[in-house]
Amino acid sequence: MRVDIDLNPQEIEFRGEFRAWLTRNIPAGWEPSQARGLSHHESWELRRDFERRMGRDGWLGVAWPEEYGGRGATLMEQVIYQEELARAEAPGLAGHVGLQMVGPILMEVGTDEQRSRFLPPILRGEEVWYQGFSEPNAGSDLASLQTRAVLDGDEWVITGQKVWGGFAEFADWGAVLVRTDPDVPKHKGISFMVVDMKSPGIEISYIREMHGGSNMNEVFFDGVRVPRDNVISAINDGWNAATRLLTWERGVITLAILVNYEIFWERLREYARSTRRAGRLLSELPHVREGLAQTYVNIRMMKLANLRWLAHYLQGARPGFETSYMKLYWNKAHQSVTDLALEMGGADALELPGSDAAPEGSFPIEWMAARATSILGGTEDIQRNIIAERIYGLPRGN
Amino acid sequence: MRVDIDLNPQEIEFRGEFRAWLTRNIPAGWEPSQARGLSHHESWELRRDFERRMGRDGWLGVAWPEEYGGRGATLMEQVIYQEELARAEAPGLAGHVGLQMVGPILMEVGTDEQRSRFLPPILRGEEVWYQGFSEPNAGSDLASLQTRAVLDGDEWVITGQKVWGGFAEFADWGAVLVRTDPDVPKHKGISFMVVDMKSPGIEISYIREMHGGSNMNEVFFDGVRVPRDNVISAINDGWNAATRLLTWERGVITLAILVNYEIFWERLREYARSTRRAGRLLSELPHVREGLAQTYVNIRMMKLANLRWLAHYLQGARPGFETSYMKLYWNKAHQSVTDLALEMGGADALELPGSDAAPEGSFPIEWMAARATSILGGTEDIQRNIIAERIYGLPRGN
Amino acid sequence: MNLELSEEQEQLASGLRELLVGSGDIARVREFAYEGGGRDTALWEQLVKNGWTSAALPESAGGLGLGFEEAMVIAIETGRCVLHLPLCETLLASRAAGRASGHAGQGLLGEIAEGAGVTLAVGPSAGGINDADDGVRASGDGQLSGTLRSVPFGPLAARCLVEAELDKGGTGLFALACDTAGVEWQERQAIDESVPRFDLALRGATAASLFGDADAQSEVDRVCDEWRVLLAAQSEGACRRLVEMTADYVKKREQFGRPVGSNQAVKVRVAEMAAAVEKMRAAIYFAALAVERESEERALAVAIAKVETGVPGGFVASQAIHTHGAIGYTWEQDVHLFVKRVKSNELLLGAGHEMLERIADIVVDGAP
Amino acid sequence: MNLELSEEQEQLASGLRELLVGSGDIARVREFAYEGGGRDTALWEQLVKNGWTSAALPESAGGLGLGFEEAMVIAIETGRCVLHLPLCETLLASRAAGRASGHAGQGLLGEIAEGAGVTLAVGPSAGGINDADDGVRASGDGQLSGTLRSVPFGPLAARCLVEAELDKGGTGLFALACDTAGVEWQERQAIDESVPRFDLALRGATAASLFGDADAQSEVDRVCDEWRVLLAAQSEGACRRLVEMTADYVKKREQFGRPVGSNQAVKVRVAEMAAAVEKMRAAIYFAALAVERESEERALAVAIAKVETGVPGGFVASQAIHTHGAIGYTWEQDVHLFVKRVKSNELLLGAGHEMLERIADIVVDGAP
Repeated sequence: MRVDIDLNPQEIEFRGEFRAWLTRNIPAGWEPSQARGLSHHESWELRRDFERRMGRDGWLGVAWPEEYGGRGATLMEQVIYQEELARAEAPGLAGHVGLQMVGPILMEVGTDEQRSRFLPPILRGEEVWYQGFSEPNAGSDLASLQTRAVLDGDEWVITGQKVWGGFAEFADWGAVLVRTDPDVPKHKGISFMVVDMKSPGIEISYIREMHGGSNMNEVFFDGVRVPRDNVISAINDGWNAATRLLTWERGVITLAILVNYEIFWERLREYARSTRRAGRLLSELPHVREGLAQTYVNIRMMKLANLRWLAHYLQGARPGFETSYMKLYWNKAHQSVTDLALEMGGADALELPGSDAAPEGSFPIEWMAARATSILGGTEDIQRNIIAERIYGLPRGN
Repeated sequence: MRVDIDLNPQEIEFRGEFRAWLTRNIPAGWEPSQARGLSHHESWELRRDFERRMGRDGWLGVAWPEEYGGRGATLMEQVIYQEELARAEAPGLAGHVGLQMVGPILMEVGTDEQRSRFLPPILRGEEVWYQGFSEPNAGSDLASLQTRAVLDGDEWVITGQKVWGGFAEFADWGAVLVRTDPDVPKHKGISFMVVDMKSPGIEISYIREMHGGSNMNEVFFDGVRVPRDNVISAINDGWNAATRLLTWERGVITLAILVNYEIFWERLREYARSTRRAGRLLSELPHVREGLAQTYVNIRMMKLANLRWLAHYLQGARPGFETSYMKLYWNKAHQSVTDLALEMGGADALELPGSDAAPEGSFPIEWMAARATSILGGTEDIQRNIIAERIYGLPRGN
Repeated sequence: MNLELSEEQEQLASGLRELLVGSGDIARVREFAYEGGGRDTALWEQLVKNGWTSAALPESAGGLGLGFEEAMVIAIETGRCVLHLPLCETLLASRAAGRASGHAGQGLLGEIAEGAGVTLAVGPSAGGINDADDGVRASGDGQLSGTLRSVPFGPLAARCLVEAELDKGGTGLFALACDTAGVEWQERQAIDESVPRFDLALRGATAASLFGDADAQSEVDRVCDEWRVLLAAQSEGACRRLVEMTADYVKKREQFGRPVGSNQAVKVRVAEMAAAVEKMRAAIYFAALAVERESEERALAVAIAKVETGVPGGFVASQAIHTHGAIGYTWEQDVHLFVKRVKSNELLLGAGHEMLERIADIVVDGAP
Repeated sequence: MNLELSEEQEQLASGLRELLVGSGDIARVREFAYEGGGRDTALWEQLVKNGWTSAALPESAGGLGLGFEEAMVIAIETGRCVLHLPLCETLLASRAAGRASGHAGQGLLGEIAEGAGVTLAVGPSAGGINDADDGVRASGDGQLSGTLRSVPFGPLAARCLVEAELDKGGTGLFALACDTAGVEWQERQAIDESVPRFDLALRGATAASLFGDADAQSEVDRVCDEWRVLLAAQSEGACRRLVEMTADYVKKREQFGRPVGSNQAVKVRVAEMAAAVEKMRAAIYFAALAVERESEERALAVAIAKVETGVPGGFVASQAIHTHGAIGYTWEQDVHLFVKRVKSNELLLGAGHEMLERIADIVVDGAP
């Protein structure tokens, strides 16, 4: 596929430089089809090593301002950066919570001490952060979270349970939302705390997902003590601090994600062009051809729609409610291409990886992953409400 | 297509008898493709004449009990009756409001005087009824209707406006819901009145529909006087009386309607088998084949699902909330087969009847008609609420 | 334009919108197209006077010299008010004439500069039409004979670009005066009355070949592709207006004591309609760029624009009717005017499956 | 049955349901199939003891002599608890053996009567499988050689019905002991672990032909069609349970201080899932009737049942996950067990498009 937006010479150079770096530095033995076979720890070690190398060579935090050690990359460069990472099928960054959330929040509302303590190790790929937001009873309704922190002398004492964050076991620090005032309206009693993840009282388990793998954690806090200064922004201002960055440039992230779908789609096409059923190539069957065409359109349109909004952002607009459209296109692109994969592959498509008849890239695992797409990052239902209410002004009251 | 349920010998005989009658009695010049070309009055005269002949030969009110002059037909016979009417492409019965609604209501809650005055002419096809329920501001929320009746001496004086009923111009009697007590909760202040449609103060206009034709009326009541006795059931009990019969055996009606879709589908198939594009028969194009197969399945499944519930009713069950499923299948069958018609016909499918290149049966008019299907008789949204709340017990409060 | 309109393009759009709204907007379409008000000469003259009909003429020919991106911007606005005049067709004809080097092209450019409206009769190559027409053949001396079905506007335009088989093989593109000898028009009844359609019967009618004796098939293909993009852009404009009308309606219409739009099921419909329209917008920008830049992705981008405004256009149209309830099914409500345009544009010049086949040829097989 | 179950059939269903729920229901499936608990001999024995495994045997052979409608009723229940044992396959084998007149059929009937479980290895004729297998060939003296992919349950059953190309041409159906010499099984990893799948490699394994030397292609087709109906019935059972689970969940789960199920968007999902399931029910009844009555509509009815449980099954499955939110994506929640069965059954023995092509052959072309 082609670039659908014009790059200037500087951006082309940036792309070339990063692409070359990735070619030399993607760890050996890291390929998507093998990655699933690695143990959790082996995979972790590969990632960490790769990430430290990125940090060493200045490829972490490219979007951070130069005063904090970043590259001050333009939005377009950030897009290029994410696309190249995805295109190279590089390991997902374990440090993304630090790089994309904690760092920017600290730059905006942190103290000087917090910035000088926490920012440099993030940028070097040395310290990894865990995000502790969701709870079993606070999903779409995040603000109803119940993990509590009570001040005891100079320390906060945290008790409660978090779910859905990843890398908890390996993380150095946790960025955790806790309730510090239960007596005010729910959004107003929440604080944002930094927790040493090796503290006593933290217990970590894994949530097994429907495909059998475990990438997400449950983290139990039982009287975990945190120094009083570990609050980011003001006490009870945690909700504002955390959500300010949740409508983070979705364009950038989404453009990176869709490279994965482009790659998956190309794999499907190759599969169709090399697999026969009853003597005919799948790529000759009309419904397969139409399915490939339609899913190509879905993915390409996700990209074009995002690029259109990106053009606004490049001219200085702030991302707004249109990010809800992006999420809907994202769901559609991902779910439709994985539906096609199973339909096309037929009985063979049922095979999990490790089976030699399994189509490359494991269609059923990708199909299952796509089921989560309409849930994560704000469910489909919530995005539709936002579009109807915020963009078209339909009455809320539901 | 075949009958998907076993008929007993008596039912087979009933079918044969009615089919033979129809063959002899469908009015000359009445064919669906020509019908649209008739003027409103010409079409009306044909219908009336046909209907009086039906009445004469005992083919109206077959479902009515014998004590009221009906045939006391079994449910299965009613289905057969409706199917045969549809299959013969007979004129829609102008008397259906009297036959299917007013008659049964009078049998249930009418006075002896009302029964002996109104039932026989309905059964003879001599008096036609208009149904005045909906109002401009009372659609899905019918009970909020605002047409008022005020008692003045021995007469009710009616003022207000009704929409969506048909045949108002030709009707002898109106069955009209009016508000007789504005001071009680909205369902409780409604009465059901019989109005002489030739009364002074009634003004009738036509609503033009999107296809340009006009089958529905607006009826304005300006101080229309109605004798005190013309109330059906008790004063302020109109809502109960009227809605008791609105969940009328939808199975029977729906099975009749789907014969129209079967006929339309067969027309599509013939069109596909006789029309070429770029030298190939449409019926050879894979997407046309798949479209025909899928719409066949939609129509056949609508039928099978209805027959399944019909089997319950035949064993004495009363129709319940499952009629909402029937309505959803009906929408789907109708809308998908008309979508296919346009898609398949391509640019030619845009032609209206009267154009010699227009595919038989006017695809765009049928397409437009299908847009109304998800609205009429309880919108799709309402049917889904019913299924979720009444069948699966999801909380109402929305 | 880099997947978003420039300021100048935004101004262009609002300029045309003001003119059309000022002329009466939908009411005028109803009056002239749906209620048989006859030829709307007054509005056409106004469009001429303000330079809209010659917008795509080279400046040297007295036009504004606007490119294809701007033609798309104009098409969006014609969709927003279901314009009942052959403005888009005239822009396309201007572009084709501008590419023709000889006298015929210059002649047509001159006529357009003087206010002539032009329509297009491209048949067999356009797709979506079933086999029935003879098609048109040109004799060696430029006399056209044959028939073509369903030409938009027909004799309501002054000139018609006609695709014809050349005497010596290959395809020609001819400029024909709509009222010349040997030309017969027969009106048809089609769903979208704002674009009256006519059958064209030619019996030795004299016409001028834009590209001489050369096979102009690629030019005809290009005209068809550009037309597809403008149809898609019209549909986007019409669909966007349907979303706006629907949102307005459900905010006002009350049932059960509250606005219909407070029901979440209604919100889902409006949100999905809006999502479809935003995607259409990106698709037509992409297609316009591909045409303007003569990108090798032209065929792909055009097919995508047609696909994205096709079935999704039908979806928006159906949802608009449904969400308006029974009102949306009436003649008096404006919904149906837009619905009819959107459904027509979906089926003209190749509908969804036909376009998906083209896309499959390109992306699955790697066809050029 | 006339598109609804008889009272006896209802009792049959509730009898099996009680047994399966009593045995531990889903927990048992997890224990044995998903958590590697090994061969579930105890539950199989219980099924044998209660006559379920021999339900489709003629009474003369010691069975209940139940027909295909009843097999479908049983299949629905195996879907409701994603049963991890080859009960449906054994019923199908019983029916095939019952139609065979010779010793081989009688022998198989006898083994089933004594509690043997049977699985089915029908390959190329079944559809939905890509070209890779050799297929199996039978030598003149009944020795089978070749390979077939993805046989459900494999050696967990005692016998296997194998489709094989006959020496002298045509297709045979053979009864094979799963542990006889020359048989090799290799387990695969597939999405639905409750039906473990195995590759079958045969090297001169001795097996008995059910239909002698005759070409039994029509018998193989019949077995495949009957299997499709039972897969569809399983999917209906699994989907119905998904709807129930989802409705229960959204009634209990609260967000923003009220049950998730009070949101109309959630109601729409539940209603559409329910509507899909009710249609499935009608489709499988119709198909079972067509098989039972040897109707000329068998092929059509079977394809419809597969279509109605295919894509709509995937819809119900996806919606069930979505509506449960992140919880629905976890291993601990039961949703995925049903989702996996439904998606597998959709793709086995021919998915949507393949079945629609069959339907088109019949209803468009009038193929027999």
